[in-house]
Amino acid sequence: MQTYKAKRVEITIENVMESRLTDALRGAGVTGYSVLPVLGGSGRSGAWSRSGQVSRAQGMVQVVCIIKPERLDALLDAAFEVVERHIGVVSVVDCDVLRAERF
Amino acid sequence: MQTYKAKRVEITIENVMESRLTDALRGAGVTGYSVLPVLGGSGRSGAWSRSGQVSRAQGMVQVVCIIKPERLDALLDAAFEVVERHIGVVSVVDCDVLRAERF
Amino acid sequence: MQTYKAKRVEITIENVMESRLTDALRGAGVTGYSVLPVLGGSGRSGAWSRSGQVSRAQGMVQVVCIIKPERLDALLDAAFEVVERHIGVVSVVDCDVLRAERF
Amino acid sequence: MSEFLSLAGQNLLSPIILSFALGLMASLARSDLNVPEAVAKGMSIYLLFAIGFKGGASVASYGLDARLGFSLLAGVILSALLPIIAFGLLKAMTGMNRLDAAAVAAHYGSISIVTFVAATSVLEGRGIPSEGYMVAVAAAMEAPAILSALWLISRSDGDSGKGMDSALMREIMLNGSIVLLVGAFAIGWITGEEGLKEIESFIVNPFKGVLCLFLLDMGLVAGRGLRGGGGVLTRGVLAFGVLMPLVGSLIGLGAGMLLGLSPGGVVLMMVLSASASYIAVPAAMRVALPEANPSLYLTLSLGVTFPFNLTIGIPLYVGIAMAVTGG
Amino acid sequence: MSEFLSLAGQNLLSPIILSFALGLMASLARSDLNVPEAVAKGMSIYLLFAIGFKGGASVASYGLDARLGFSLLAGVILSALLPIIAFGLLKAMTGMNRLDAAAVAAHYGSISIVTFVAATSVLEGRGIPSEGYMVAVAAAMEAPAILSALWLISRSDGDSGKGMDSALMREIMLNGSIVLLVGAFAIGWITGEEGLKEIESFIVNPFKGVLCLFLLDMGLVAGRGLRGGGGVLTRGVLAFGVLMPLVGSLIGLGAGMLLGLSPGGVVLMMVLSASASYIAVPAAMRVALPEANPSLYLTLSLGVTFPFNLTIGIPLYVGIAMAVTGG
Amino acid sequence: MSEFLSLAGQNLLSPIILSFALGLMASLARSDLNVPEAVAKGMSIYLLFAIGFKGGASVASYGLDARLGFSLLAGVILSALLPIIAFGLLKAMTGMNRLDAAAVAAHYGSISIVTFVAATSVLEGRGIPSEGYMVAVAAAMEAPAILSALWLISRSDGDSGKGMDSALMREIMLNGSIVLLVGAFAIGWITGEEGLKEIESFIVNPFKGVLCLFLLDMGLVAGRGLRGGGGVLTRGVLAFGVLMPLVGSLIGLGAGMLLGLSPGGVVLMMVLSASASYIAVPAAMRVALPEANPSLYLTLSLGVTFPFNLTIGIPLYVGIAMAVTGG
Ligand SMILES: Nc1ncnc2c1ncn2[C@@H]1O[C@H](COP(=O)(O)O)[C@@H](O)[C@H]1O
Ligand SMILES: Nc1ncnc2c1ncn2[C@@H]1O[C@H](COP(=O)(O)O)[C@@H](O)[C@H]1O
Ligand SMILES: Nc1ncnc2c1ncn2[C@@H]1O[C@H](COP(=O)(O)O)[C@@H](O)[C@H]1O
Ligand code: NA
Ligand code: NA
Ligand code: NA
Repeated sequence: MQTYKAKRVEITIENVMESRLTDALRGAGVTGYSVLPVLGGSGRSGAWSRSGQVSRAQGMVQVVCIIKPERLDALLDAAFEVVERHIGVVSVVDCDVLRAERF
Repeated sequence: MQTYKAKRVEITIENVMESRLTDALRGAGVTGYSVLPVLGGSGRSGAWSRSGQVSRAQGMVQVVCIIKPERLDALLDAAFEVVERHIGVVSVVDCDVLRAERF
Repeated sequence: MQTYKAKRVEITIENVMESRLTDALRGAGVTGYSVLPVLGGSGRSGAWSRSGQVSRAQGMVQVVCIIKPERLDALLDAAFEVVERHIGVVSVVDCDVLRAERF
Repeated sequence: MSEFLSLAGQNLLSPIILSFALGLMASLARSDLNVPEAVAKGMSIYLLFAIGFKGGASVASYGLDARLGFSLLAGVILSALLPIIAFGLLKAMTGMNRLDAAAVAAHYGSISIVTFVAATSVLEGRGIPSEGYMVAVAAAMEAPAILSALWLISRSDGDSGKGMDSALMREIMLNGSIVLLVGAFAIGWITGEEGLKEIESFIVNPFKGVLCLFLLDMGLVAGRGLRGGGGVLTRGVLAFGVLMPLVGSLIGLGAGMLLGLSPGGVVLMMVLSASASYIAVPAAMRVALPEANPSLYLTLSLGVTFPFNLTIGIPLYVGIAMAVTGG
Repeated sequence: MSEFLSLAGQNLLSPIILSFALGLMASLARSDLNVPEAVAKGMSIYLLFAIGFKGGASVASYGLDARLGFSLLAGVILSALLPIIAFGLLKAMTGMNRLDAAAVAAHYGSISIVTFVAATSVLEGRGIPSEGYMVAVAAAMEAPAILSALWLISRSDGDSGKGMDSALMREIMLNGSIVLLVGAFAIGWITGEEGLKEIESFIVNPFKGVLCLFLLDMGLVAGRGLRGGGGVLTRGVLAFGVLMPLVGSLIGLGAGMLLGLSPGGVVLMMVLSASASYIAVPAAMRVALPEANPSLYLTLSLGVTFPFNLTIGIPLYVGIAMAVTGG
Repeated sequence: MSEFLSLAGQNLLSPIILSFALGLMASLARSDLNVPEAVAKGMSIYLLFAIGFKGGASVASYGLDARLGFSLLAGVILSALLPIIAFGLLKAMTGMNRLDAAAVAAHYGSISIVTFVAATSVLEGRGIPSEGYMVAVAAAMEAPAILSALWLISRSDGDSGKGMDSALMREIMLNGSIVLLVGAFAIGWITGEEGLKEIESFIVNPFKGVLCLFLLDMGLVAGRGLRGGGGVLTRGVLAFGVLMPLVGSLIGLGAGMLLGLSPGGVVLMMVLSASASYIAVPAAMRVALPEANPSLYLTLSLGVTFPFNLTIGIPLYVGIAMAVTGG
């Protein structure tokens, strides 16, 4: 099966920043992304868990974005501007995709 | 720790196609997979979100499948047949796994 | 944008083992991880699904952990000790991250 | 006429409709108000169980007349027939391609159980009795429309099996809401008056309140749909979304009269024919006709026809049925 | 006998049992009907809170007799003892290895709170009073069986600490359902009659209806378990799943008589002894004995013994207890 | 005094408070008892809808006096003013940096709707009437505090727009709980007595029971917060968490007297001023002041001030208001 090189970017970010991030991604020409729930975690700012909240102030989500390699820099710049002052993690992996016309 | 080369395939696909995809994967000799929820996303067919539905018509899930490299082609062929007419994304990443006897 | 090499470890493990795993990870010097829900799956021990349970005995979660490459071995040793007798999958992917000081 | 206006006014200012309106406005204003998916699903399980059970218990009380069989049959025929009419209207009124038109048409043959529930609640409020077995008719009308629409497509493509396979067939027939509705109907029938008394303070008393919260969520969802998919609503499409329920209701009226149903039963037959599916059919269309545009059928069904029936349709159908049956 | 048959018939045709049957049939027929995990969890929190609270309030009303202490003690002993009997039966009746047998045995020493709840609802329906503190006995019986089963295994392995560590011990003793049951019992006891009146229309009136929906979900889950794990049910294993609750109930009968409980209390003691855990114990077994086969114990407990107790067991135990105590 | 003590004792031993205590103890003991997020969200939607609706229906019954407008205005002013006082106290009593102090201060200007609900339930239990429109005042007090706190920060930074943008502004004003509370209030007002009767057995009867389960979850969450974030509670911070609600309540008392509210209305004004937000404000702070430490404000608001108000505060405010108004 014919596959194509792409980049898979995963951004773990606070709930409250989700729409700001996806707006920024769209602004950077990203055509598609998926949002996955995160149940809990731990980092420099301590541990948290989705069931330990009454507010949506603390939860996080993972935004996954598969893009053409040449778009990576624009995406990272846009994402960085949003996450800069915030907690969260950005990672990039090389991947192969089917149906390259989609990205 | 001893690790082994493998492929990690992630297929984002509509809820309604989940059982058809996993049937096809089993048919292609895949011995294991996990299904992760997706909260929302955006693509060529517009944006959607899990809380914006009364029906299961629109939601998506992510099927993750770790396999031996030599099985990749059979898996992709099987997956492609299911997703072909449908929306969704297929990506493949190189990975290392513990306990190779499991795959 | 400046990125740094890192490892992304994903451990799919039973609910009941989650706190034991994260304790072990912390013991191995891991500073951060995220826990993602898993809806269902299939493996050598059969198929399962989150909605097919009254008990938390069967569910699984995915613990994702991004670390500096030099910490990988300690992490895998710690994780292996927990998953050894249990079902579950451990995979490692090479990735690039922003903000290396966080890992 | 003035009676209809007063009924309509009364209906529009009920907690049920206002809850829907609140949801609609909140999501159009882009508030982050939302009902968790699991809670919405839980409420819909409650509503299906309650409405099915009460229907069955009422059949147990008032006995079964021979009309049940005929009514079920009528439901199946209506469900299969309405998509063909809808398809014709769509080709005449809109520029939709055959695929989209067939997918939309399927929704209008099938039914919206929440519209049905809202109608029973209006009937109860006005003290108009209806046949308990109408919930079974509702269940019978869910699926045939899908087959009908797929037949419409396959006819033109010359590919008779297109889209439909046995797995999909089973999924449609055994879809959760049909099974729950029919199952609860059977339980209500078997346990009767006495069974109802045991669980009355769960399925009867709080029913209307749960319906309010459920409609709040429906309003939120409809609003989100309109915000995202509103672009597909050309004038013709919009007109179809209002005309088709009226056409459906008149055909339902005829069927109800032919069957000799009570005035309340006639209303419910009209409502079932007028309403459009937004659960079972969209899911089936995603599997069978993935190339059809879901924005079109979801926006029409949930964003146009559902609110139309809820606000104007139901009091109108009640008014017409009362006038015609002299009830 | 004829009284038992009529009771059994009545029980089988109650909304509660029929809801379970509906769920079971729906999932065996592979319908996609399902109750979201969060909703099922929410209902179980409701049931535990309500049953605990009502038990406590009843203790507050009728006073506490000296039997509470003895009953708790009896519960602990039964829970620790029954696994040993179960283990013996399993070795005799089935070809199970020691590990699987011990894991299964643990389930039968512990209890199923939903079976208990269903039994109290049958007792209430028949107007048979019972001791309010039986919910405390239920809580006391959850955990000892686990220790007992781990001891069975360690004895043969000569490795006394196997599987059990202090974290697991804490998880078992402070597991959510024990804490909620005991806590609600305490709240009911402290606030008494008056507290009950304040929240009666939440925890008393809709109780049976919620139980119906919860059992619908249990049926769905049991059916899925049977579909996936039915293969493990050899004839011997199946026979154990029916025999063991009978054996347990007779031992419970003896304990209840010895303690001098009321007829209703005797029934509940029988039910607790006869029922098998499917929440706390499976989770503990996954941690402590991961090599044991979960299909075996889940299918037996949830797919065989639970439906057996719900349908045949409870009316049988009521019949026996009434006959023996002359209640 | 002795009356206050008896009221406090009575309050402490109510099912509501004991449910909170159960949750708190369970999570401090690290039990795995937990309420699914979706269920907690569902209960909070229920509570907001019910309290809003009942407030509106009561306005419809008893008519609207001119005080509504003044009360809303007073609410806005209190909400904007209290953060400035809180900020001053924090600088005096603790070593907090300006950013953390402003973030904490915002919480104390805004309100906790569950504290408000608990207070109305205490008032009802004692037969003390209050103005139905106090729920609208509650809604009005949610947001101004945030602007006030951001102004405090920008003043010192000389950067007037810091943290606030129009998207955040919209999110705050249209946040789900404000929209639901105000919307339900409007529905209750429009449909009045009659609307209330239709859904009474959903929003009135089971209300207190749902509140118990919701507070159980609040206890669990507060306990988890204390376990994780307890370290931030220096003596000064802790003292602030108890002193600030007292200060707030007295200012609320003054406002209530000035407005000429009924004794019950004065109590609610005190409660609103005394309570601290843990939903809307934390979310806004994460967006606008991400560098402020969330452990600080969440632990204070949810782990200290909320339990204080629930247990000691409410009966104290009732006692004071009764004494002062002679009600
Ligand atoms: N190394 C990591 N790997 C995976 N997730 C992480 C990592 N570090 C942080 N996170 C996630 O990001 C959240 C915030 O991290 P932090 O900014 O370090 O407090 C954590 O609670 C985790 O959910
Ligand atoms: N580039 C992408 N990266 C991640 N997820 C995507 C991407 N494109 C599409 N998706 C997901 O797949 C769904 C359907 O995509 P599409 O077929 O482009 O409409 C979207 O709503 C996303 O959830
Ligand atoms: N190859 C695989 N790829 C992804 N997930 C897997 C794989 N194998 C097992 N799993 C997950 O791990 C669980 C237990 O696997 P097993 O130990 O093989 O029964 C499965 O139910 C899946 O959720
Ligand atoms: Na229809
Ligand atoms: Na037992
Ligand atoms: Na305040």
